[in-house]
Amino acid sequence: MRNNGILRIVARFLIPLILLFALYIQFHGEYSPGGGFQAGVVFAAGWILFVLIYGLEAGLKVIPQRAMVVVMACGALLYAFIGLLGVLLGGHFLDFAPLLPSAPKGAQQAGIILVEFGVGMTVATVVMLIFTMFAGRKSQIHLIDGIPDSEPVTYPEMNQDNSANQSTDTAAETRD
Amino acid sequence: MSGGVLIGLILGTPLIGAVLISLCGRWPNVRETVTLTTAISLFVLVSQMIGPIAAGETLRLSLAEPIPGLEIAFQLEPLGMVFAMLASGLWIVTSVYAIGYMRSNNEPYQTSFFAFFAIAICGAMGVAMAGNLLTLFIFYEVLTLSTWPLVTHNRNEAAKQGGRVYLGILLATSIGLLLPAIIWTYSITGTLDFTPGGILELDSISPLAATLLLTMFVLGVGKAAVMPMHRWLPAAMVAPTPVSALLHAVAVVKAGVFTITKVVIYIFGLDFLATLPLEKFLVYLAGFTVIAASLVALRQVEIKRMLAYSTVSQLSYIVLAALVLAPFAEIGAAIHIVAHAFGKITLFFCAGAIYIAAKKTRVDQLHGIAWRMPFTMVAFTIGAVSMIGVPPTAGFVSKWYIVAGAFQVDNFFVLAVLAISTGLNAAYFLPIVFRAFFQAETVPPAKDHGEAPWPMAAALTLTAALTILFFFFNGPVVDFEKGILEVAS
Amino acid sequence: MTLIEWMPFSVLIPLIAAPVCALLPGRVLPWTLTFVSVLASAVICALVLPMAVGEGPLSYAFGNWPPPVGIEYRVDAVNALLALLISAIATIILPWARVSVNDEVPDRQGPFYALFLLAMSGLMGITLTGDVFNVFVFLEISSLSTYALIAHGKNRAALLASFRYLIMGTLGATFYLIGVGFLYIQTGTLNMVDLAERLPALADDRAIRTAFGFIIVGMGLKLALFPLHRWLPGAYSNAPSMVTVFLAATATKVAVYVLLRLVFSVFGVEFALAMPFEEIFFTLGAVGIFFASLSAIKQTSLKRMLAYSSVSQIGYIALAISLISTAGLSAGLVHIFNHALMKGALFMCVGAIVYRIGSDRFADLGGLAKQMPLTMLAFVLAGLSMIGVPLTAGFISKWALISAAIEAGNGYAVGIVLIGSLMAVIYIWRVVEIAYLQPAPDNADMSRRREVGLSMLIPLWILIAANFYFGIDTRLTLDIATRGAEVLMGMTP
Amino acid sequence: MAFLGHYNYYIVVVLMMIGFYVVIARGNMVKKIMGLNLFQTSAFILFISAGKIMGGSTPILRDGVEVYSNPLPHVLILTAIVVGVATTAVGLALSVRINEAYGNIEDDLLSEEEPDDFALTQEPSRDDDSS
Amino acid sequence: MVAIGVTRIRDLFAATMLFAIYSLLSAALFVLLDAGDVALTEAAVGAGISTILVLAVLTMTRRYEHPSNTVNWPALAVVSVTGMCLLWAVSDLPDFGDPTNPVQTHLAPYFINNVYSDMGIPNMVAAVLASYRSIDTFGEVIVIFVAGLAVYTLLSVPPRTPPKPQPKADANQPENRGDH
Repeated sequence: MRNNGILRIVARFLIPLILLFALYIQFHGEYSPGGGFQAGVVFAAGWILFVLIYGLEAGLKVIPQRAMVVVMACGALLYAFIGLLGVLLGGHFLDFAPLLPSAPKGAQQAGIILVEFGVGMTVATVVMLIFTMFAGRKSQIHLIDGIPDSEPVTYPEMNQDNSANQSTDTAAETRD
Repeated sequence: MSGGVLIGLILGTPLIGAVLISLCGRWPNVRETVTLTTAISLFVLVSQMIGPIAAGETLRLSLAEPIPGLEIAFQLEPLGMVFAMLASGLWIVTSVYAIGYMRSNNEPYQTSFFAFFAIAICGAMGVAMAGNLLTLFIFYEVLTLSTWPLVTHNRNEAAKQGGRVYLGILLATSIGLLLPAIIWTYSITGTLDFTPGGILELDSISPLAATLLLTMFVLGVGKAAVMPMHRWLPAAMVAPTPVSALLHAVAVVKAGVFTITKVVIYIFGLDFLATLPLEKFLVYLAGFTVIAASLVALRQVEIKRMLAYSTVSQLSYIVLAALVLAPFAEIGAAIHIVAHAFGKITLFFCAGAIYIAAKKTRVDQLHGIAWRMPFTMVAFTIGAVSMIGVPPTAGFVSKWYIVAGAFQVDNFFVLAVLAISTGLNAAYFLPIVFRAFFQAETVPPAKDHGEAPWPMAAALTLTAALTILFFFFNGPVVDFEKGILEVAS
Repeated sequence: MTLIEWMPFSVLIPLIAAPVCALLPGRVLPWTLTFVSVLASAVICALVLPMAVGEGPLSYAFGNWPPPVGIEYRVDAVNALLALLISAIATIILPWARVSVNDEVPDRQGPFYALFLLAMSGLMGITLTGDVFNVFVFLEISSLSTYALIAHGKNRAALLASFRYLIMGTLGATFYLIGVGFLYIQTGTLNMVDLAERLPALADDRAIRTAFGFIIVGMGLKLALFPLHRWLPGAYSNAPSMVTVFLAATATKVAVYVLLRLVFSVFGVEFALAMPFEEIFFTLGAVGIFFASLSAIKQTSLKRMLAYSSVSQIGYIALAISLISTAGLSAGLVHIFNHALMKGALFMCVGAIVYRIGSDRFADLGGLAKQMPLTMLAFVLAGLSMIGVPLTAGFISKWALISAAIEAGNGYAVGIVLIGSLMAVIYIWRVVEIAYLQPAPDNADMSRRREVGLSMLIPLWILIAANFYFGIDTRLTLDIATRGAEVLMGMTP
Repeated sequence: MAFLGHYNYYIVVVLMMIGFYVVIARGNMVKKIMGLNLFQTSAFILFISAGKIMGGSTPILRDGVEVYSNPLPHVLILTAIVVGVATTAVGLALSVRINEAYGNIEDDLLSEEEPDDFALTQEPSRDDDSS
Repeated sequence: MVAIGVTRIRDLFAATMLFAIYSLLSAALFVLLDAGDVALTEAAVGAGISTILVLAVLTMTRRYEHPSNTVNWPALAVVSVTGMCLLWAVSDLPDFGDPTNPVQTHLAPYFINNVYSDMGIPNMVAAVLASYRSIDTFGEVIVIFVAGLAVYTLLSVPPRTPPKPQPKADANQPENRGDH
C-alpha cells in the first residue's frame, strides 16, 4: 500500500482536511453538532489514515507513543483542572461561573470550550494509542511467527520478565 | 476488691497465663511453673468470691454491649460458683498430673497444649460466671474452639478424624440449635439475663413453642451429650488423658449440663416448665440416654471409651435431675456436677496412669495390675464406687438427692432409670476392679513397672480422697444450692 | 470550605490522581501517590459519616446547577457508611499490596495503580451520586478498570476470566441502562429524588415494572446474585491478589447498594412489595447460599473456595433484603460491612500465602501453620468470623439476620442461614486442618515457606482486629445500619 | 393507534434481542463483542427516539424554530457511545491476548479447556420481570 | 435486516463490514431523530473506530468463526422471554414523538429555555454535556482514559504464541486450577 502513488497523493490532500475538520468540530461545537469527542475521533482518524498509508513507524515519528499516553492523561487533567478552578475560586466542582465573575455567560462558554478541548485531547490520543497498540501487536506477532516451530523458543522478553521477577523477590526478601 | 475487678481477674488470669506459657515455650520448667502459678492464683481468686456470694452480694461486671440491649456481662450465682470452684480447683490437680503425663510420655507440642488448656479454663470460667445467655454462649464457643487443638493434639489421622467429629457436632449443635434458641428467646422476651424464676411467661409463648424451644436448648447444648448428640465425647478420647480428665469429664461436659440447668432454672423457671405438656419427652430422652449409654459402655473394651460412655450416661443424670423439676432434684443436679467430677477425673487419671506406666489401654489387659499399681487401682475403685453411687462416696450424695427429688414429684420413671443404671454401672465397673485385684497377670508386662510418675500418682490419690471427703463434707455445697432454689421458687 | 463541599472530593481526589499516577515511573512514586489520595479520600469519608448520619442527606450539586437539572451527590447514612468502607479498605490494602504487587505486576506499576485508583473512585462515585445515569458512567469506570486489573493476573486464565467478566458486566450495565431508559421515558428525569417523587403515580405502569426488572437483573449480574454469579469465581481466583482483596471486599457490595438505593429509595417499598421482589430474592438468596457453599466445599484451592463463599455471602445479603423490614435491611447493611472485613482479611491471608509459596492449592498448604504462623492464625480468626462465632463481626451479622428473620416470622430463612454457617464451618475447617495437622508436602520449597513481612502482616492484623472490634463494639455498624435501614424504608425524611 | 405509535420501540426491541442472543449464544469472542455493540446500540436508539418530538428539530437554537427535540437523551447517549467503544476496545484487546495465550478465541472451546464456572447457556433469572 | 446478517454470517470479516453498515444506518436514523451530535459520533465510532479495531484483531486471529450449527435453545428462550417482557413493557410507553411525553414536559423545557440565558451558546447538547451534566462528561473522559490505559497495559505485555511450550516463566507462577 505504501508505494501506491495515488493513495499518497490523495492522502496528502485528505489528511490536512480531516485534521482541519476535526479542529472545526472541536471549536465550533457550541454552534453546530460536534464537540470534543467527535473532534478527537476525527482527528485520530486522520492520523490513522496517515499510518495506514505511510506506516506505523512514520506515524509514531509524528506522535510518539509515550506522548500519546502523556497527552491522554493531560486531557483528563485539563478537564479536572478546569473543574478544580471553580472550586478554588469559591464555587462548586465544575462550576464555571466563578471563572469570569463579571460575565457569567462568557465564563460558561470559556469553561465549555476548555473542557471540550480536554475531552478532545484525551479522545484523540486514546484512539491513536489503541490503534497503535493493536497495530504494533500485529507486527510483534509476525516476528515471533517467523521463528521455526521446531526450535525451542526462548523469548527474550520472557526472560527479562523472569529476571525482573526474581529481582523483585529478592528486593522483597531484603525488605522483610 | 470490688466484685467486677475480681471477675475480670478471674477471666484474665488464665488468658495471661496462656500468653506467658506460649512465650516460655523454650524453657519447660519455667513454662510449667507458670502453669501451676496461674492455676493456683486462679483458684485463690475464685475462692475469694465464696464470701460475698454466701453473704448474698451480687458481683457484676459488664464489659461491652455488642447488640443493643445485650451486654457481655457476668454475674455470679451459687450454681456458677460451684462450677467455677470445681474447674479451677481441679485445674491445679490436672496441671500436676499433666506435667507428669506429658514429660514421661515425651509428648510433642507441649507448649501449645498448656496454652490452649489455659484458654479452655478461661472459657469454663466465663461459662460459670456468665450473667446472661449471650455471654454464656460466647464462652461456650470459646471452650469448644480452644479444646479442638487439644483433641487433635497428636496430629495424626485418628486425631484429625476425632477432631472433625468433635468440632462438627459441637459447632453444629451450638450454631444450629442453641443460637437460634437464644435469639428466639431474645425476640420473645427482649432480655437474656438470668433471672430467678425465669424470663419466659405463658402469655408470651405458646406451650408447644416453649417445648420446642426447650428441646432446642437441650439438644443444642451438645456438650451435655444427650443422645443423639453424644458422639463427640467418645471421639474426643483421642486426646491425651489429662484433656479427657479435666475437660471431657469436668469442664466441657459440665459446661453443657450447667448450661441446661441454668436455662431450666433461670430462663424457663421451674413453675413455667411444669405447665408444659410435652416436657416429659425430654425426661424420657435423658432417661434413654442414661440407660443406652450405660449399655454401650458395657460393651467397650478400651478403658477411655468406656469411661466416655459412662460420662454420657452420668451427664444425662444431671439433665434428668434438672428436668424432674423438683427442688431436691435441682440440688441433686448441682451436687452431681461436683460428685461426678471428682469421681470421673479420678477414673481418667487412673486410666492415664495405667497407660503411662504399663502402656495398657484395654480393659482385658488389666489382670492383676493392682499389685503393681496399688494406689492407682485403689483410687480407681473409689471412683468406680462413686459412679455406682455407693456410700461413702460422693456419688451417693447426689443420687440421694435426685431420688428424693423424684419422690417429691412422684416421678417413677426417673426412679426406674436410676435403679437400672446403677445396676449397669456396677456391671461394667466392678469386673475391672475384680480383674485388677483378684486375677493373676496372664501376660507378663513388656517392662517391669510400678506406679506412674509421682505427680500423676499424687494427683489421682488426691482426687480419690476428695471423692470420699465430699461424702462427709457436702454440707456447704448443699446449703449453697438451697439458696438459689429459695430464690428461684 | 465546608465539610459538604469536601464531600465529593472523596471521589475526585483518587479520580484526578489517577491520570497523574499513570504517568509516574518506577514503583515508589505511583504507590505513594495512590496511598496518599486513597487515604485522603478515607479521611474525608470518615469526617462526612457522622454528619451524614446526624443531619440526614447532604447534597452537593456539581457545577452549582440545582439538582434535577444538574447532577448532585447525595449522601445519607447508607452511602456514607459504604463510602467509608470502600475507602478504608483501599487504604488498608495498599500497604499490604506493595510487596504482592511487586511480585505479581513487576512492570508498569504506574498504570496499574492508576487503574486501581480508577476502580476505587468509580465505586465511590456510584455510591455517592444521586443521579441514575451518573451511576452508569461510574459503574463503567470501575468496571473497565476492574477488567484491566483482573487481566493483570499472572495466569493466562486471568485473561479469559476478565473477558467473561467483561461480557457479563457489560450486559449487566446495558440492562441497567435500558431500565434507566424506561424510567427516563416515563418520568423525564434522572435524579433519584425527583424520580422517587414521580414514580408513585406510575406504580402500575408496565414500563416502570419492566424497568424495575431490568435494573434488578442488571445489578444482579454485577453483584453476582446466585444464578448470575458465574463470572465471579474465575475473576476472583485469577486476578492479582491485591485486586482480589479489593474486589471481594467492595465491588459486589456497591452493586448491592445500588440495588437497595433504587429499590427502596427510588421505587419505594410499596412498589417493591407489589412486585414479587421478596419471593425472588428470598429464593435466589437461599438457593445461592446453599449451592455456593456446596461449591465452596468442593473446591481444592483457596481463592476459588473463598470466591464461592463470597457468592454464598451475597446470598445472605439477598436474604436479608428479601425480608423488606428495617431489621432485615439493617442486617443486610451490617453484613455488607462485616463481610468486607472478613473476606478482605481472608483474601489477604491467601495473598500472603500465594506470595510466599506461589500456590493456593490445598495440596500445597500442609504444615503451613508452622512456617507462617501469624498468617494462618489470622486465617483461622477471620474464618471464625466467617462462620459467625461470637465476639467476631460475623456473629453480629448473623445475629442481626436471624433476629430479623424471626421477627418476620420466616423460619426458613433462619434455617438457611444456619445451614450456611455450618457449611462455612466445613469449608473453613478443611483449610485449618490441612494447615495445622498435615505435614508439608514433600516437594515443598522450604526456603520460600516463611512468614511474610510486616508490611503485609500489619494491615492484615488491623483487619483481624477490626473483625473483633466490630464484633464487640457495634455502635458504629449496627447503629448506622439501623439508621440507614430507616432511611431506606422511608421512615425518616 | 398504539401499535403504530410504538413502531420505534418495536424496532428497538427486535434489535436488542438480536444483540442479546449473539452475546449469549455465540462462542466467538469477536462476535460476542459485536453482539454487545448491537445490544448497546439498540438501547441508544431507545433513548434517542424517546427524545424525539414530532415536528421538532435538532436542539441547536436557531431563529424561527420553536420546537426542539430534548437534548438530554443525546447527551446521555453520547456518553454511552463512548462507554461502548471503550468497552469494545478493552474487550478486543483481551481477545487478542487470549488468542495469543490459547490459540483461539472461541469461548465454547476454551470452556472445555478451562472449565470455568461460566457456561454459555447460563440461565439468567427472567422471573423477576414477569410479574 | 443487516443486524440479522451480522448474527448469521460466520465469516467475521464480512460480519464486520455488515456491522459497519449497520452503524452507518443507525447514524442515519439518529439524524432523522434530530440527534446530530449522536449521529456524528456513531458514524465516527461505529463505522470508523470499531471497524478498524475489529479488523486489526481479525488479522491477528482467525477469520472464520468456529462452526456450531445448533441453535442455542436456552439462549433463544432467554432472549424470547426478555423480548416478550420488553414488548409488554413498551405497550405502556407514550407514543413516539408525542409532545406531551414526560420526557418533553419535565426537564427538557428547562434546557431549551434557559440554555441561552445561562450560557449564551446555541448548541444545547454541548451545553448540557459540558456544563449541566459535566460530571457525567468528566466520567466519560475518564472512561475513555481507562480504556486507553487498559489497552495500553494489556497489549504492551510481550506477546507469547499459542499454547505450544508453556514458557518457563510459568513455573513459579500459581496455576490455580487443581488439575494442573
